[in-house]
Amino acid sequence: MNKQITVKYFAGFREHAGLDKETLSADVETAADVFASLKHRHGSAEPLGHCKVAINDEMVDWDTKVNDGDTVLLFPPVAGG
Amino acid sequence: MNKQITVKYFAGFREHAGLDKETLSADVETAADVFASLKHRHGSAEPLGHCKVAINDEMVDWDTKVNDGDTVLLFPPVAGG
Amino acid sequence: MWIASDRIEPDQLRDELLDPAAGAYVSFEGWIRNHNDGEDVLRLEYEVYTPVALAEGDKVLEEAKAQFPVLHAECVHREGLLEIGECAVWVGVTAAHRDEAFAACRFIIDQVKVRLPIWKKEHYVKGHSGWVNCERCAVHGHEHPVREAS
Amino acid sequence: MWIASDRIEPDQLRDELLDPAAGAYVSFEGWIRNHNDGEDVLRLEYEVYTPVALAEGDKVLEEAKAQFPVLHAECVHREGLLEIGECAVWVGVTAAHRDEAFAACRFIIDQVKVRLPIWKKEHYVKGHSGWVNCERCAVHGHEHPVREAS
Repeated sequence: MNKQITVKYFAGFREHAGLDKETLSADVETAADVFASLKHRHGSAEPLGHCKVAINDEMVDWDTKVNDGDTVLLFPPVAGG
Repeated sequence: MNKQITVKYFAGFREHAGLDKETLSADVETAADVFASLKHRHGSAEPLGHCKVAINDEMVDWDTKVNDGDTVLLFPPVAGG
Repeated sequence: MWIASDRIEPDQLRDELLDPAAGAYVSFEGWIRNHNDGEDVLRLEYEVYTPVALAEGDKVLEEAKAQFPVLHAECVHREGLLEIGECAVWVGVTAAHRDEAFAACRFIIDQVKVRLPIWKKEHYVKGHSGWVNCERCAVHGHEHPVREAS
Repeated sequence: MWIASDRIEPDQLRDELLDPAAGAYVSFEGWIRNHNDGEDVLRLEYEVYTPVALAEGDKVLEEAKAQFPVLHAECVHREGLLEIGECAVWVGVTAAHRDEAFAACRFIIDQVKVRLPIWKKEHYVKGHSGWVNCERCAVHGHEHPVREAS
């Protein structure tokens, strides 16, 4: 069953996607599914473990389930400091 | 043969000796000999390795020879910082 | 944890950690270097996703306090455009003794660099620019160039 | 190496180490604690034999620069009477990367504490006072009480 998911892109992902946010309706189970289904947007060839994800402003693991109405934040490899 | 040695005491050694400096004429070979011969002054029961010594403002080992006219600085255990 | 859009003032931040029970204060600052990975850097741009950066930063500080017997620990990270020499991140820790102050300070900056949603784009003297890769990914020896600011 | 009879100003000392090639700045400060070894401390008195302290401090800084690829390293130690909360010793190190800045800063303070002819006398709230024993001797587990200021 399709879920309505808002996705936000950051840094390199945002530049590649050409937008910072979009809403999609897709048959996805986990955060990793969202990442995989949006490869054409973020364009990342990084191993998943290099990137991070948050759901509704909570950092989560990639195998976390997404629910209808969730906002999924896709973070490219971070580089603070 | 006796040597003329100026000895300076610091911190606890100075307080125990009741003076900061004196000149003595003694038959001493090394800095350790000076320390041992002045035990009644500095009063230290510390192992020699806990204390330090300088000759003419140069840090030296306890087995360094003293020469006639040298100034020997007797340092109790240090505690900077 | 704080995200600052203005200049970081280390001396003011330090003074907020003063404590008569503290015998040791250790601070770390990350400064913008004029070179990285063989390129001459002109300036740097930090993008921060603040809601999560603050929450994750506070988590790091709590972890530090739980692991090491420190009195105070704080961290401030800049966002926006920074010039060469500017302070990008500050960490300050006070403790009774220096062992734990050093250890906690090191722990905090290491974690902040790899866990907070913060990205930096380097603007090079030659006119191009690029997002800098994660330090941990770089250390793990993957194909992308090793780039670390501090 | 400097011996200071007036207040140490960490922010001014830091600014002297600024360098566009530096990506990391690590500083250590030793502060006067209000307690030590179970006693309430009122104030502290540092006795420094300056000629040898300066020479030995410079040697420590040179050793740090030889061992670690740092850009700048400096150390200032107070002498005389200090009140609770005052800064007794400051160490600042800059380097391209933080690994060596942390390592060199730690090396310097560890060496300064056990090699320089500096002694401290604690004045206690109860009215008595005493010379503080060497940290290294204390660590080595000799009979005298373990006393360390930071």
